[in-house]
Order: sequence, then structure tokens, then C-alpha cells
Amino acid sequence: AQDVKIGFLVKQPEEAWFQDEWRFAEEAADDYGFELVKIGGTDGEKVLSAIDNLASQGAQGFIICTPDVKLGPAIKAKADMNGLKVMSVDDRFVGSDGEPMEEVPHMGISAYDIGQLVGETLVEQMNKRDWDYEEVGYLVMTFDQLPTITERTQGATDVLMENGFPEDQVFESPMQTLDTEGSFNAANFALTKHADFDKWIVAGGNDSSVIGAIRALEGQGFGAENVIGIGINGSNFVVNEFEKEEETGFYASVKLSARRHGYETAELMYKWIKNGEEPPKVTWTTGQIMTRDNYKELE
Amino acid sequence: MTETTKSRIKNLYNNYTIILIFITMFVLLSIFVPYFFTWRNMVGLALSVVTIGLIANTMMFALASGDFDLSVSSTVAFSGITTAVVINSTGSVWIGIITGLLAGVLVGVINGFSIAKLGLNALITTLATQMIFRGMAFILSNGRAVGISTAGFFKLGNSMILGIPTPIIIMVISFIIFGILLNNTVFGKNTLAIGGNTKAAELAGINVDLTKIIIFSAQGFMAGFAGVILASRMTSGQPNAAQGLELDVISACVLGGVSLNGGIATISGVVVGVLIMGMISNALNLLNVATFYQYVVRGSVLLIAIYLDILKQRSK
Amino acid sequence: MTETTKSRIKNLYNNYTIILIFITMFVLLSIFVPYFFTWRNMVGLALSVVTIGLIANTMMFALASGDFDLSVSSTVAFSGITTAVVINSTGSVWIGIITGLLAGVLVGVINGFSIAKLGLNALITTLATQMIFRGMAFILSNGRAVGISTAGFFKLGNSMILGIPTPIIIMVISFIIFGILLNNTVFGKNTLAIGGNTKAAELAGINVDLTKIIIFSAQGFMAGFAGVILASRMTSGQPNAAQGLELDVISACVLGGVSLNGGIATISGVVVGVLIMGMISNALNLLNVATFYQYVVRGSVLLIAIYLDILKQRSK
Amino acid sequence: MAYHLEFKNITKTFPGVKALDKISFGVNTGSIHGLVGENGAGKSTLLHTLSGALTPNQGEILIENKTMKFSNTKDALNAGIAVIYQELNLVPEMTVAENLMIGNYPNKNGFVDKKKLKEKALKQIKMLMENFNPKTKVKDLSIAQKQMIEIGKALMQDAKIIAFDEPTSSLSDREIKHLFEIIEKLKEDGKAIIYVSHRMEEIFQICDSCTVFRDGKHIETFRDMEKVTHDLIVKKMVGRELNDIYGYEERDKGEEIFHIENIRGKGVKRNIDLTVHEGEVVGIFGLVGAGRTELFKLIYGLEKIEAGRVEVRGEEVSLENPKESIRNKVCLLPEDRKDEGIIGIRSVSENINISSRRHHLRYNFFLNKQAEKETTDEFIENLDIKTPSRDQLAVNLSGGNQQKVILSRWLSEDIDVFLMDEPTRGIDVGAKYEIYKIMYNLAADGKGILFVSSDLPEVMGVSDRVVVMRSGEIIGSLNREEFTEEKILSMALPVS
Ligand SMILES: Nc1ncnc2c1ncn2[C@@H]1O[C@H](COP(=O)(O)OP(=O)(O)OP(=O)(O)O)[C@@H](O)[C@H]1O
Ligand SMILES: Nc1ncnc2c1ncn2[C@@H]1O[C@H](COP(=O)(O)OP(=O)(O)OP(=O)(O)O)[C@@H](O)[C@H]1O
Ligand SMILES: O[C@@H]1[C@@H](O)[C@@H](O)CO[C@H]1O
Ligand SMILES: [Mg+2]
Ligand SMILES: [Mg+2]
Repeated sequence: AQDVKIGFLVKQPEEAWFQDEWRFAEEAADDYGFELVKIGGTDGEKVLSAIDNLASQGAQGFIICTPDVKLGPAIKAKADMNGLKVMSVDDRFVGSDGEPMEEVPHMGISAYDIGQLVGETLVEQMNKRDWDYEEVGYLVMTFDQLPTITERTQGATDVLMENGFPEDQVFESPMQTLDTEGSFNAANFALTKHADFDKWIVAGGNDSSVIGAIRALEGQGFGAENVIGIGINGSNFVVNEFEKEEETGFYASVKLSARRHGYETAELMYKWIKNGEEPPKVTWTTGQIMTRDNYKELE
Repeated sequence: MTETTKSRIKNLYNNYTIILIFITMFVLLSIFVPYFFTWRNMVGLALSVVTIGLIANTMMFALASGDFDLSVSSTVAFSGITTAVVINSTGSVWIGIITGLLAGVLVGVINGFSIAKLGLNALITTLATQMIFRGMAFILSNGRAVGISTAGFFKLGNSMILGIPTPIIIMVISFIIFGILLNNTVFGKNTLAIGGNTKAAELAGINVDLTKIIIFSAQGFMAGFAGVILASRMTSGQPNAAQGLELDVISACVLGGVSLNGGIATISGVVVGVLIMGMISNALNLLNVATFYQYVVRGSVLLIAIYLDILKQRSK
Repeated sequence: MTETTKSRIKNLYNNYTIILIFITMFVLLSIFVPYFFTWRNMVGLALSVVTIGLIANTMMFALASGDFDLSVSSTVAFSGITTAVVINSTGSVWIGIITGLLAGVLVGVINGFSIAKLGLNALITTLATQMIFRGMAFILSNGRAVGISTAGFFKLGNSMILGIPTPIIIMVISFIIFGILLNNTVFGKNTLAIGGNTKAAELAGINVDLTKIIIFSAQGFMAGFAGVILASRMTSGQPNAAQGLELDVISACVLGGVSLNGGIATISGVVVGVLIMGMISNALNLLNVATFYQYVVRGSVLLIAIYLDILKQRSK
Repeated sequence: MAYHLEFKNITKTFPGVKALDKISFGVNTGSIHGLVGENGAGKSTLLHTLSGALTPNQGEILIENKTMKFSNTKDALNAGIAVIYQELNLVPEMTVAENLMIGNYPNKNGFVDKKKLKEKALKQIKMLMENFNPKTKVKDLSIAQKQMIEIGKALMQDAKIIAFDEPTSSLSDREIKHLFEIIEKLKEDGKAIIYVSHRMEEIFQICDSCTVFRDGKHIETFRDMEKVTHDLIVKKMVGRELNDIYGYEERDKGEEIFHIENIRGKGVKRNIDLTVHEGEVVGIFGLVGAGRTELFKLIYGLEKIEAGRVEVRGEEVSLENPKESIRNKVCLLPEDRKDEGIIGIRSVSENINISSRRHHLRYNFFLNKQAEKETTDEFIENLDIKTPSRDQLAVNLSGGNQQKVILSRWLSEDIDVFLMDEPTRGIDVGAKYEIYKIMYNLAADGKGILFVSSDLPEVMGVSDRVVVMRSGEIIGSLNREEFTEEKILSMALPVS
């Protein structure tokens, strides 16, 4: 029989999250003895040529985190044309009718749900610390250029509002770039305009967009005792923060399971190719709150 | 060997080093990279350079005339989104395609007019329009991809002619057309003259402003065309499409011997430049080279290629 | 008004339009944009341009000598990562900083040597080193931010001197130093001469190659320095820092009147160019302009600024 | 009487300069009208207004009594005007044929007719009495050949009015002879011709009438060349008497100051032994392509020397690059002023101080701007450089004044050996006279001067000794008392 070869395409190959997914998928490859081909597909065109490339080298299927969910139909069509099995991870394909593409197996996290978890934790912490909502400013680090990020921040904000957080204390801070410096600069504007708050809470689409805001707050003299920042991904950034001797305003991050997304998808795809076992239509994973106290166990 | 054959080979070598480099690379990759020299991969390789290739045609003209265009990447996204939005709202594929092309031409005309008539610096102007039209693409699409529901539109990007995907055929035809335009028409010669010595061209009565406006409009048209084809291939218009593409296109041209100072360009060089860029990525992926190392390898290959190319000028 | 005062004002107007544009913008923004003219915002504004500002100094030299440098963005990331990695492994802040700076210089020397000695095209060379050193930054950091645990290092980026953040002070000092270097030293004048007419400069006894190598090395040093400061401000080295920065820096310089063809540059122009770029973003954010519209506004303001600047040359 | 072409009250100003001040005169068909004047007198500016490249502030141009309005060069070309500009305006990367027909390619519906292009080019090349391949790139031609292309290009237009702006300044005798034959023929064909030159003998040789400019003003038009003398025109041009323009002065010869031996390299083959003494002016004569420029480039360190030695004041030096040469007190005035001499977009002051500024640094590092200003002003005054200010961009000066700026560059530091490649090319009689005086003064100060010129009377008028080169080698050397025109020419001409 032919050797199994599986592709794993991700939208931001430089990001730690995807590095992790790749690493865990590689473990599955070792365990089951198939070949894994890792390719970055940062935009639609690159994804399409990556699929061609996979077909050329005789792969039988691939897993993909697409740079845009609306690329779903094109990716599916391309895969079918080349006789490749396809499964999506992280972000689910959306068809031309705007509905999720049920026909493509998916393992993912709901961006909106993660955001809600961030919001819930913020509420919980504020209550625990007995903060008066009236004294708290809320920095939402937004990045409209990427829809998934927007869904996450929206989730967090919605929860806060449901819990009675005053709407006029919500400060959307649009970032120009999705990195720490972009977050730093964006946060500074909000702080300039609203110098009158004693306490701050911060939410963002990932860890780096919260860290920059934390640094900006530190620049204005706000520290661990009057800032609660919560990121997403539980990446190295967070570990670095937690390893600092002094506590910082970065309280927690939503740790997503890169292991499941990487290892299990690869495993499912392997079994699909090898034994014809179709993967479940959809698998949802959850995020876990990772703080200074539990980060070592969660690793 | 006779004297003339010798000198002919020498001439070939001097003028076409980059082509020789390409051929050498191609042969080596075919031998050493598994799956590289297969029909399927050749098609995949060609498809992967369609957008760059289409735009390189007119970028060659812009560079040959001594200018620069950084706005093409946004134009691709803007016209793709425009096409998608218009198809969805009118239901007509043709109106959508034409509007998309016009959107591209619009960007080009603004660039051309600003640079030729107002005398604005090309780099800043096209960087500004790059921002403006990326913004327009985001605004029109509200930052999300616009899916297209009219399946007829997908033919442009996904059909085959004689077993070859249509986009590749379109690209090849465009190379032929722009090659003829450069070498065999007054327009092409005027472009090279303007880039080679603007003052001399002007004194000789060439309408420099008009030529530049035409070049930029054509550039906008081709970027728009590339955007439409891409939207068709992706069955949606994407506001984030083609980011950073402008530098790839310019690199392909420069690699192909187009002078950044204007006045020097050949279509064969540009074709080869585009292919080398595509070939490198293709081979790296086939070899399963890790992403981080791909950066290093791609940069190094680029350096080596221009170094070999310069050696010829030394040897002259 | 006497003749000389009149002509002085006229001269001021002709040579410093961009400064007048800047002042006008500044006054208008101060009046119409709430919070703009506050101490806090001024500090924020200055902080937001530190990276661009530091690098613009040497980019000005590179452009003035007729060259181009696209590698600075990767240099920032590469040296930031290097610093972080070395501090973590040696525990010494100083060794880390010095290694980080040397990493920057390394990139610069490679660029300078390739361009001056091997005669490679500056655009492609620096695009290649941009890729190579972005790759190196990823490889060194394994694609992750490298947190720094030695708190002493954070002082560089986060301390204050007389109530002003240290990075701002460093930026101001760098403007002064490079301004003097450009206007009051043989090195500066030689740079302008090379950009003005390389052949003539060589015949006049200027060591063109050496000057270029020094310029690129200095460029590497400053980009490295900016990377170290950024790492200190962010308390970590980040492999994907500063992407796309090179075009911002070049735009700031060109906006400030630096000629892309070489031979013309002023430090006041560059300072103002950097500030205008920062001011636009700043005001748009203060005004809460939606992200997508910011692209459009930023692009348009850029266009208007160079258009006003060109009007002066018309009036001459 | 009505002229075919008439200038009426043409005035043109640049910031700080009134380049043309109410210029009026006329030119007949079938005649050659000379235009003379010092550097910066406004000759080229007038021709630029004629070609539509510049618009005059005031005044008008009439053809056959009809007022013409040229808003660009295309208008002027359509009105039958062709101008051969003083500076070359060629596209180096394009071929001879393409340059000849730039802006005017034979075509069918926009497609270039390559066959016709080649045919027409060949015909034109033949008409120019040249023999290069129409497919050669212009960048591979010598300056003289480029100049011929420039001329050929204008003549392709088949214009009624043709203006030549110093066409002969970079031509050798052979080409000049050809050019004059061409011009005579144009005259017979009834063209109206304007001819600008600094070479007075040429004006007398071919012109039917002539106009003198000074400082942008029309001084006088002579309608009959039989009735004027050389001295009268020179007097009108410079505003004073100038009898013997070479003004040779006897000097004492000192120690050996510069010596080269067995130099070999690109374009220079053998027998290159040459000595210059303090106080000596040595002229190098040769036909175009004799290798004079290349010899200078070799000894100045611009090209790699394959063999040989160079001594300055008896000590062997290695002149690896221009910087080294200057440190060893050897300098070069390049032949190609525009591309190798001036830095156009920088000021007069910066062009003068570019090298010597290192001698008056403050704290060994900072520029001494006061000293630089003084240096500049001193040379503007002493060499009478015509510029509105020391901050004027060098590109805006007239050719002769640019040459003076480059000379000032080297005079402002302590140089022992001057290599001057065609130092008076394109320079007016008055300024030539001044440049010769500078050469004599330098020699009298104990410097050594080696200069290349293609102007035989000049070489003979100025040199203490003449060295003759032919196809890359030195044929011989003649002292002032020995040399005659015949002797020098017989050494320079190729042996058949
Ligand atoms: N573009 C310009 N800007 C400013 N001044 C200029 C410009 N062009 C010419 N001039 C000035 O106008 C005057 C006339 O110059 P022009 O070139 O016509 O002299 P010319 O008689 O041709 O001299 P030459 O014999 O040296 O060629 C000079 O003082 C020159 O410096
Ligand atoms: N007839 C020719 N055909 C082709 N190239 C020539 C010819 N004559 C000279 N050249 C080239 O033009 C250049 C002129 O040589 P060079 O300048 O050393 O001669 P020169 O004696 O200084 O003459 P010139 O009076 O032109 O300065 C050389 O590069 C030579 O190769
Ligand atoms: O872009 C995000 C990425 O950062 C990671 O969190 C996984 O989900 C993707 O949607
Ligand atoms: Mg002149
Ligand atoms: Mg010569």
C-alpha cells in the first residue's frame, strides 16, 4: 500500500499557536508512521497553490486553518478536484450561503465562546476584588481587519454588558497592527482620553494584544493591584509574564488546546485515509483559564 | 567553432545570464526534488504565479519608465471585492467583472494623474493609494470576505482550456501581448526612452505625461484583472488578499533585469524572474522545508541569483 | 518690510514648506481634536514614533547616498530576539545589549558589503536580507516571544529622565547627532555628493565604497538599537515585531523632502516627516475614526501633504 | 527687410539671473548665422526658447512674420525647428537607430517598422559620414560619436530652421570637417541656420553673419563677415581688448615633479614614459581614440594599472584610487564635466569645497563653514565665476562656469600635479585666456601641468612641450622650439 502523506496548512505560520499545532501533529505522525507536510498559507492564493503542491507530492488529505472562512467553498472544490480529503481546524468553513459547511469535518473553538470566557473571568475577578464598576475603565483591544479577532472581543464585551458594566466605560481601542507595539500605541490613546479611572480591565483577541496594553498601563503607573488583563492562547508571552518575580496586570489567558487541535486532527485524518473512518462532523474544544497559579500544570 | 558562433554564444551569455540561471535551477530542481518535474506540479507552479505574472507585465512598464508602483496589492483586493459586491447585488457576472476592472483602472488613473500631471513622487503616491484602496476594500466588505453566489463567475478562474487552467492561458497571452507592446510598438520604445532619459524624450517631443498616465492606467487594469481572476478562483472577494504582493512583483522584475532607474527591460527577463520566484517557493514546499528556514533560503537564493547576474557585468 | 526680510521669508517658505504644513497641522489638531494638545498625548505621540524616528536617521543617509534599505524591519526583530536570548542565557544585561547591537551591525555590514563591494542592487539585496533575518529571528526564538527575566533591562525602555520617557530622550539625541553628522561633517557632505553624482564624487577623491559600507552599518546599528529599546519596552523580544516598518520609515523621509534619487536631505525635514506620520495616526485614534476609514484618511493626508509640498516647487 | 526667423525682445529670467534681456535679431534662409558670447551670455537659453523647451518671460519669435507660440518642444518641432543642444540628450541604453529617430519612429498603426528604422538609420549614418552599426547601443560610443548622433537626430527632422549649440566642442578635426560639409549643404538647401561656437575661426570659416551677446544683452549683429575682424568680435564679446589669447609666458624649469614609466592598462598599450618638471606645461595631443583620456584615468587610479610605475617628486607612489592620488597631490579635471565633474544638484560652494574642506576642520571633525564660504567667495571673485550666489546649484551654471568651479576645487588645496583633460572645451575666449593664465601661474608656482587638448593651435600656443599619442602609445615629444603643426600632425596621424 501507498504511504500516507498528510498536509497541515495554517494561516499564520509564524504564530506560536500554529507552531504548537504543527508540533503536536508531528507527534501523531511519529506515533502512526505517516508523513506530515507543513505549509503556511497566509492568503487565499497561497492556500490554493499549497493544495496544488500537496497534490503534486502525492498527499491524500490535509487539515487546514484557513486565512478566511469564506474560502471554504474554493478550498473544498480544489481538494475535490485533486482527490484530497479535507478537514478544517480552528476556524470553520462558511459556504456561499453564509452557513457553516457541514460537509467538511471540523475541530474547533468558537471564537465567540472564548471571548465570553474572557468576559466571565473579568466579571468574576472584579467581583472578587470588590471593585466598583463605576471606577473601572474597560480597554477592548480590537482589530477589525481579522473577523475571528472581532468575534472574540465581541464575546468578552457582551458578557460584561450583560453583567451591568456601564456602556460608556467601554473603550474600544483599534490596533493598527496585531502585535505588542500596536497594542501599546492603541492603549495609550484610550488612556490619554480617559485619564480619570483608577482601575482598568483589558481584553483582546490574543495575548500580544493584551500585553502591549499592560505595558502602556504600567507606563501610566498602573500595576497588578489595579489592572486585570486577560489574553487568549496561553502562549509563551503569558508564561514569560508569569515567570516575572513581580506580578503584573496580566492576570490570565484562555489556554486553548493546541495538543488536541494538532494531534487529534492529524490522527483523525490518518484514520480516514487509512481505514476509511470518517471523522465526526464537528468537534468543539474548550478553553481553560490559565493563571499564575495553574500555568505550570496546564503546560 | 567559428568566430561568430563564439561571439554569439558570448552575447547570449552576457544578455541572458538570468535565463541561464533559471534553466540551471530548473534542471537541478527537476533532478533533485521529487515530484518537481511532474505535469501536475508544473501546472501548480504556473497557477501559483498567475497574480504576480499578470501584474509583472505592467510593473515592467512602470519600472522601465523610471517609476514605481506600490499600490497593486490593494488594487487586487479592491477590484476583487468590487466584483463580488456587484455580482451579488446585480446578479450579473459581466457587470461585476467590468466594474471590477474599472475599479482597477480607477486606481491606476489616480496614480498616473498624480504622478504625471501633479508631479508627485511615485513612491509616496502609490503608497498612499495603497492605503486608501485597502481601506476602501475593507469598507466595502466590512472587513469580511464577500462570498459570491453566482456560480457562472467561477469559470473564469477554474475552467480548463485544452487541459490547462484558464488563468495560466490568460497569463501566457498577457506576456505575449506586453512583450510585443514593449519591443515592437512606438509606445514601448517611448516608455524605454522616458526611463532612459526623460529630458531627452521630452525634448524629442514624446508626450511624457500621457505615456505615464497610460502606463499607470494599464497597471491598474492588470491589477484589477488579476483581482477579478483571483476572486473567481477563490469564489469570494477578500479584503486581505495580496498583502505585500507589490514587493514580490517588483523583485521578480528586477531579478529579470529590469532597471529600477528605468530604461532597461525585457519581457523574457520578467517571465524568468516571475518563474524563479515561484519555483523557489514551490521547491521549498515540496522539500518540506520548515517555514522559518524558508525565509532564509528564499532570501539567500535571491542574493545568489543577483550576484551571479552581476558577475556577467563584471566579465564584460 | 525690508527687501531682505521679505526674501528671507520667501526663502523660508520655499525651503521649509513641509515644516509649515506640519505647524499648520499641529495647530489645527490642537484646536480641533480633544486631548490632542495634552502633555500625556504629546508623550504618547512621541513614544509611538520612537522606532521609526531612530531608524529614519540612518535611512536618511541611505537615501541621501542614492540607496535604499528594506531590511530594517527584520533587523529590529532580529536584534530584539538576540538581546533577549543572550540576556536570558548569560544573565548579563550589558552583554545582551551589546550582542543585540552587534546583530544589527551584522545585517548592516552584509548589506553594505554586498551593495558597495559586490555591486548588488540595493532593493533586492535588502529585500533578501529582510527575509533572511526575519527567518533568523524566527529560528532563534522558535517563533515565540522571548520573555526577559532580568528586570534591570527594562529601565532602558521604561524609565524617565526629567519626567520624559528615556526612549524619547534617546530619539531626540539621535536626531541631533545625525543632524550634525549630515550638515557639519565631511561624512555627511560626502554622502550627499555620492547621492548627487557617484562618479563625480569618486573622482573628487571620495571613497564611495567605504562611505556606503559605513552608512549601511550605521543603519544596521540604529535598527538594532531600536530593536533593543523595543524589546526593553515590551519586556520581551518578538520575532514578528515591526513588520512593514521599512515603508513607514522611507515614507517619513520622503515626506520630509529626502530625494529617492539621492543627493538631497535635511534632518529638519525628516523629523517633521516622522512627526507628521505619527500625528496622523494619533489624531485619527483620538477622534475615534473607525479603523477602515483610517486607512483612507491616512493615505489621503499623505497625498495632500506631498501635493502641498510640490506646490512650492511650482511657485519657484 | 523681413527675415525668415526673427527674435523680438526676448527676455528670460531665472531666479537671480537675467539670462536674456530684450534680445532681437533675425536670420535669413539659406544662411548661417553665428552666435557668440562669453560663457553664460545666454546663447543656449535663447536656443531653448526657440525649441519650446523654455518659455520666454517676454518677447516673441516670428517665422515668416508670423508670431509663434511654443508651449512645448513638440510645437516647435512641428513648426520646423530643430535644435542641437549643447549637452547631449541621448538615451544611453538604446541603439543608434532608436536614438536617431526618438519620438519619431517609422510605424504602422503604432507598430515600429524595424526594417524602415534600420534603413533610415543607415542612410543617416552615411550622411553623417560615420560608420557605426545602427544596432550599437549609444552608451558604447565615444563622446565624439555621440555628438554626431545628436546632430543626426536633429537633422532627421527635416526642419527649416536648424540651430547648433557648440556642436564641435567634442569633435575631432575629421568629424568637424564632415560636419561643415553637412552644414554647407543644408545652407544650399535653403535652411536658416544658427551656429553657436567659442571657436572664432569656425565662425569666420562658415558663417555669413553673426550676433554677439554679452550678459544676456544683444551687443551687435554683423551682417557681413568680410567687414569684421577676429579681434573686433572678441572685443565686443568680452568688453575689452584681447590680442594674443594664449599669452604664453616663458618660465624656468625646476626639478622633476611627475614621472610615469611603462604604464599599461585598458586602452593604453606601450611606450608610456613621461616626465613633467616643476614649472612645466606639457600638452598631450592626439586624435580621438588615441588613448589620452584613458591614460589619465589610469594614472589617476580610476582604472586598474596593469603595469608600470608612477613617481611624484621622485618618490614612487601607488595611485590606486582618486583619493590616494589627491593625497599624493595629483588631481584630474575630467573630460566629461556633466557626468564626472560637477555634482549638479549641490551648490557651487559644496562643489568647490568637496575635497579641500578636510584641511580646515574644527576639532578635526566638524566642518568650518566660515572657511568654506570664504574659499568659495574667493574663487567666485578670482576666477570670475558667473553665479547669482554661492548657493546656486551647479547644474544651473553655464558650462564654462562649471569648469571654473571644478578648477577651483583643486586650486583650493595644495596640488602639485594637474591632469587636465580638455580643460577649455566649451569655454569662451575670455575664460580660456583666464584658464591659460591660471595654468601659467600654477606652473610659475612650481607645479606641473599635463593637459590634453584636441585643439592643435591651443596645444601649440600654451605648451612648453608637446607629447603626441597615437593608438595607445606615446609617439614622441617635441619642445616648444621644435614643434610645428606639420610635425605634430604627422606623428598623430595613423601610419598607412
Ligand atoms: N535653469 C537655470 N536656472 C538658473 N539659471 C540658469 C538656468 N539655465 C541657465 N541659467 C543661467 O542663465 C545664464 C545664461 O546661460 P546660458 O546657458 O544660456 O549661457 P551660454 O551663453 O550658453 O553659455 P556657455 O557658452 O557657457 O554655454 C547663465 O548665467 C546661467 O547660469
Ligand atoms: N573610432 C572609434 N570607434 C569606437 N570607439 C572609439 C573610437 N575612437 C575612440 N573610441 C573609444 O572612445 C574612447 C576614446 O578614447 P580616449 O578618450 O582615451 O581618447 P582620447 O585620445 O582622449 O580622445 P578624445 O579626444 O575623445 O578624448 C575610448 O574608450 C575608445 O575605445
Ligand atoms: O487566529 C487565531 C489564532 O491566533 C489562534 O488563537 C487559533 O485561532 C485562530 O483563529
Ligand atoms: Mg551654452
Ligand atoms: Mg579624451
